[in-house]
Amino acid sequence: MEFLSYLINGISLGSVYAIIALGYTMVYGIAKMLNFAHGDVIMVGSYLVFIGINQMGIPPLVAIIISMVACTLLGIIIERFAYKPLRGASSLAVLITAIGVSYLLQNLALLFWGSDPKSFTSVVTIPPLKLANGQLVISGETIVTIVTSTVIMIGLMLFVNRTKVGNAMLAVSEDKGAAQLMGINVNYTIALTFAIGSALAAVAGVLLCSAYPTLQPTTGAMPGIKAFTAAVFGGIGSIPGAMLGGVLLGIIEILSKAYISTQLADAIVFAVLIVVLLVRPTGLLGKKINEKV
Amino acid sequence: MNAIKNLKPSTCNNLINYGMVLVFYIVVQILVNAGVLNNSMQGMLVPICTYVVLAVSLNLTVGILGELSLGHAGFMSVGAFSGAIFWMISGSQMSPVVGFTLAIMIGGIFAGIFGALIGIPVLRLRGDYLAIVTLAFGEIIKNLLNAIYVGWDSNGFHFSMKDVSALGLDESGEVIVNGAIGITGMPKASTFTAGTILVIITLFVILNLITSRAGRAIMSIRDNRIAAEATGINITKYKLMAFIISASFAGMAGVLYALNFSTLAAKKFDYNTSILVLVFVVLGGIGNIRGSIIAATVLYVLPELLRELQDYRMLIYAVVLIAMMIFNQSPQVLAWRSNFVSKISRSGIAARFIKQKRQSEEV
Amino acid sequence: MALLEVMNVGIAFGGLQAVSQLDIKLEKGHLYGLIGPNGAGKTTVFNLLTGVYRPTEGDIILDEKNITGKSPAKINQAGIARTFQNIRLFGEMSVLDNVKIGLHNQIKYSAFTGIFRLPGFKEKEQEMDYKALKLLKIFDLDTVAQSPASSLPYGKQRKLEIARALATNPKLLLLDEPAAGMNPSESEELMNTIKFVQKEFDVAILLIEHDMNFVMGICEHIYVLEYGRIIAQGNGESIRNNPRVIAAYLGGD
Amino acid sequence: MKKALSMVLAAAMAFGCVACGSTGNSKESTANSNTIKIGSIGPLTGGAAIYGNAVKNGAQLAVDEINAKGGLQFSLRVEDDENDVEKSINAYNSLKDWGMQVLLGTVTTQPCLAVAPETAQDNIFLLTPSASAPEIVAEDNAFQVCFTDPNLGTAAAEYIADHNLATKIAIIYDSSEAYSSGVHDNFKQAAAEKGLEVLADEAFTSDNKTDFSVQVQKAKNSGAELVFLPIYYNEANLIIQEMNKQGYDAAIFGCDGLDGLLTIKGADTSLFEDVMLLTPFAADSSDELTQNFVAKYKETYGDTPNQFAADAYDGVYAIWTACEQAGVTADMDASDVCDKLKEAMTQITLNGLTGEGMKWEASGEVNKTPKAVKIVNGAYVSME
Repeated sequence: MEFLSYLINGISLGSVYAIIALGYTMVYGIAKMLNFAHGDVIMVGSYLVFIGINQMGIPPLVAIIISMVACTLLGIIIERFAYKPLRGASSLAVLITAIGVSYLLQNLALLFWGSDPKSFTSVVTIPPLKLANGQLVISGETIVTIVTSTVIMIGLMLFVNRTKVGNAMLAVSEDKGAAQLMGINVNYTIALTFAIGSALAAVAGVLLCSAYPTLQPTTGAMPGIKAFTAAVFGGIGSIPGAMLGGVLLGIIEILSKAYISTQLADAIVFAVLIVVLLVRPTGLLGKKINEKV
Repeated sequence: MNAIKNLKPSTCNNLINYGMVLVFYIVVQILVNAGVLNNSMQGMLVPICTYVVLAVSLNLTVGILGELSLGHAGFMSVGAFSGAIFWMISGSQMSPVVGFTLAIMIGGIFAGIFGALIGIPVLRLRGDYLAIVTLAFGEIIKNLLNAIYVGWDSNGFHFSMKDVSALGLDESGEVIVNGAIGITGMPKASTFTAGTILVIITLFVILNLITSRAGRAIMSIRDNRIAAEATGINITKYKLMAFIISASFAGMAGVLYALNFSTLAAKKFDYNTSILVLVFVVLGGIGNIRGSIIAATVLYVLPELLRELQDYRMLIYAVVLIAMMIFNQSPQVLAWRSNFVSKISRSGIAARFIKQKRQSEEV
Repeated sequence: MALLEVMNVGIAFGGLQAVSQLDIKLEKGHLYGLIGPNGAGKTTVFNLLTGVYRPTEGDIILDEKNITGKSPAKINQAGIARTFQNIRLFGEMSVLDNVKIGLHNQIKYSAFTGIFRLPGFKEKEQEMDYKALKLLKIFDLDTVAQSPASSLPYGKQRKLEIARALATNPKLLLLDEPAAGMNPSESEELMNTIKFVQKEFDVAILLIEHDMNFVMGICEHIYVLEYGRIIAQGNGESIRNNPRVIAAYLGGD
Repeated sequence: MKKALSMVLAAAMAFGCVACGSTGNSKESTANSNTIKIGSIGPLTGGAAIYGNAVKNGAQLAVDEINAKGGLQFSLRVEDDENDVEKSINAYNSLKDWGMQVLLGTVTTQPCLAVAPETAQDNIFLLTPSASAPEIVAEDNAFQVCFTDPNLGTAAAEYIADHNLATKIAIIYDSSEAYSSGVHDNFKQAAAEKGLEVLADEAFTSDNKTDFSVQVQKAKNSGAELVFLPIYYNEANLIIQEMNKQGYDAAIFGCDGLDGLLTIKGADTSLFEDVMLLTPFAADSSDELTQNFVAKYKETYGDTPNQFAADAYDGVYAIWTACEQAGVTADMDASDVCDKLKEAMTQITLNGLTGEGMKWEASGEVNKTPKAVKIVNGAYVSME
């Protein structure tokens, strides 16, 4: 019973990682860049919702939609001014710029919203699910996060594989030059990817802060790194991989906290990641890369 | 004969690197003696040396071997802690030069061993996957160091992962590493002179490596792994060699860093520090050793110079970082820059100037 | 005993049998051609011979040593060098250094000697420079020795690849479309160079080429590959008149 | 377009350069011969920014009040250290260049452990508002406004035992934070002596401080009646919410780090009912000094002050009182100021926000007793 309870906690944490990892993997899969600023877009999205609900008294759903729109715009602006000029430069240059953007967002948040932590009010109103005479509790946040991330995962897969725009994205991810020749507007497609990724970040932010109700300018940093790990774990670029990686990472983290050490949980999570990558060098669901000689 | 003449540019280049470091050292010494250099600058000298060594050694992995590492701070911390523990136990009782040198060597050796331990299994991964594994490794090291307790008494070393009381020290015992609080009350030993010597040793080893048989083999892996293999290069051996040398210099830099402060905590060695060093390498130019030296110095000093801006300091730093990346790396901006330069040189004054210069050279 | 004996070698990728029942026998110091329609598996044969792929069946014997399943580096050290269809140079390094990497296993000194410039370093480096420049001269590349390899025009890059391969002192040299992208006069010149190299270095050469004039012009013995199988072999004349070869190239059955 | 973009970037770079250039100028303009320069160092950016900014604001309020009185004038300069040892030393050196005569700091413990030996060497007076490790005041030039960790840990264990609050105890603490693990170690020791049973002792780290489900569940399963939280209020908020989620109804006892719970924006304060804490400062205390301070702080910064701000406020007043006592004037150099102040510090008595009649030992520790308070109806109520 205790184990089940830990497992539920693990899935709950994992589903939060999963929803962030989906955004990571989406941007990586198409634009082939590690967007280290993703965690910070999440933070901005959460602040917007917090301000909307707590300071302006907007209904939660409206606040979330506003935040999604704002994050989408933010994503497009970042892409336009920080990443687009570097298209064609080395991937490391883009990585460093993303880190610069991450610093920028954190410090802007610090200036605008101050350093004091805010307590985020959960937007979830679903009552917790009680099983086995109340010995197992699944919180409303967990249920909503799992459902949302599953819906987003399926939605993204359908979008990428079934729609024309989605196919264009796949084409761009395979070969930018060839995609251009086929009449695909590469710049538009990549901007759209960022727009979607950032809108997802807003949703992820709301769910992250509903599950763990604290909000600071640095709130996005560590979950960002963990979600990135999760995305690699599952095979970066793979949409179901991000979901699987996120959930597994959450479960491993909670179980190692519960049965090994709360202090060394992170070390264990990363050690498992290393072992997985040694056995499967491209993650759990990642495509095997065959170099043509 | 022709060949020897041809070799000269690289030797000449290396001499410029050493000269640059020496000139910097001498200028600083003159300024210090004249009492012109302020405390702030003086305090930054040893950290600058540390970051130069870190950047140059990371450039060996990133620029010369061509593999992205996000765990350089991990090797730095291994060196820092092993060197500092030695220093606490016995190094500080020896003569300063011997004790310090031994501490640096111990740090380098331990970091090198960790480089080998992590390198052997993971170097077969590539690209972003190797990057994430090195990041994971750095986080693991930090996490372990955060939870480790080390004591020393007449019976030797005591380790614990629990708390100080679990060390079971006798009366003569003292706690050396106290978990997350780390090492406190350490006698300081690092000086700018020691730092400069370490920088020069680093440059000597890495520049000579690059221009030798082994260095060429390492670079061939970067340029084309498959061709390197087909040309008979033992990929694993040379990848590992580059990785271990890079790690051990990071370790030495760690010791220099640790002994510059009276405390040492694992928290410092997180991925932010790894990324900071990576920023130096990328902005200085991947594979460009001199660029690493300059970028590490300038970018380390920059946030300190921005202190005047108070609340906007880190904001401006972030903007400058992004702007510098775009200015130095964007294909369009680079094209515009070369255009601009050629435009200037085509314009009258510049043309005349160049002509004059040419003439004077001919004379 | 032949220099290279390939016995019943095959490889399958998943369910796809890319090469099967490959039997090749190459003698020391001769020039061989490997031809076949696109997708016949010619480059796969090269990859099998050089250890890029591990054969799923059969044995490869080089100079009486079984090299089946060895790593590419080991196979190169055993005496097989190659060039690539899509040129693979060390682009950021100088032309001279490209060849010096070829000499890596010919002239050795330890990394330690290199770092601390111990005695022996200078002599060994000079010896390398001397040998490398000599090789470059053969291919008319000595004047561009210090330029980055990637800055060379296409034809010269192909030549540099051959020079680098030769520097490893091979017993057998595999050339993957050496004349691709060259005009007839360049092609002609390369033909002469290859003949010269074969004599000068006493090396066996197996080359893949689409240019039939080129192949017929220099190869003493030609293997024809179709769907991963050898369908014919012999001298130029016999291949030219072989009905199976003609059918394979014209696509008829 | 490309050109325009590049120009923007060039302008940004130029701005950066101008910013660098301005360093020298403003340094001279702040130099004023009849003010004493107080430097302070704390995290103004990064994860611990809340503490540094609170100190900055609290200290500035005190400095403004003192300057308004006429007489001895102070000028305050706070430098950012991002809670990092290396940056803290850099900040310290930068303050020395500014001409700092007294150091009010550093705010956080880890950097302070590195800066304190430097001040001892330079003979600069150090008064830290909030860095609590006992090693900080090892040298005679260093003093603390806050309690030391051993004091708090022991006091907490004694209070719990003496008032029979509970015998079965769970601890959740931050093992990567010097303050938290310091209090934790001493609490555990004192608890054993007092016959308290520690049934669960769970740590977390600064990298992993959002999910507390495991720690809370372990505490719950251990059957502890009281959870001791020697941590800061933000994590405490999360732990209390998690306890509520899991339906774990144990008493909660914390130290001064919990002060600030009630000020968290957006928090459901009903969950904090009956939380007990040992604190020297309570923002809704009824005495005039506190009320004045809180009102002014709110007016100036739009925030309710926490204990760090109060400590800093008291720190500035302690420096002021000691300066008056020793007759320190602005033209003395830092070393002379230090010699005078370290003598005067042990002689003064301060009625501050964080304690009535505070006195300092020669060892550098402050002599004040923590008050136990309980949150009742969203306000602190004194327990004894």
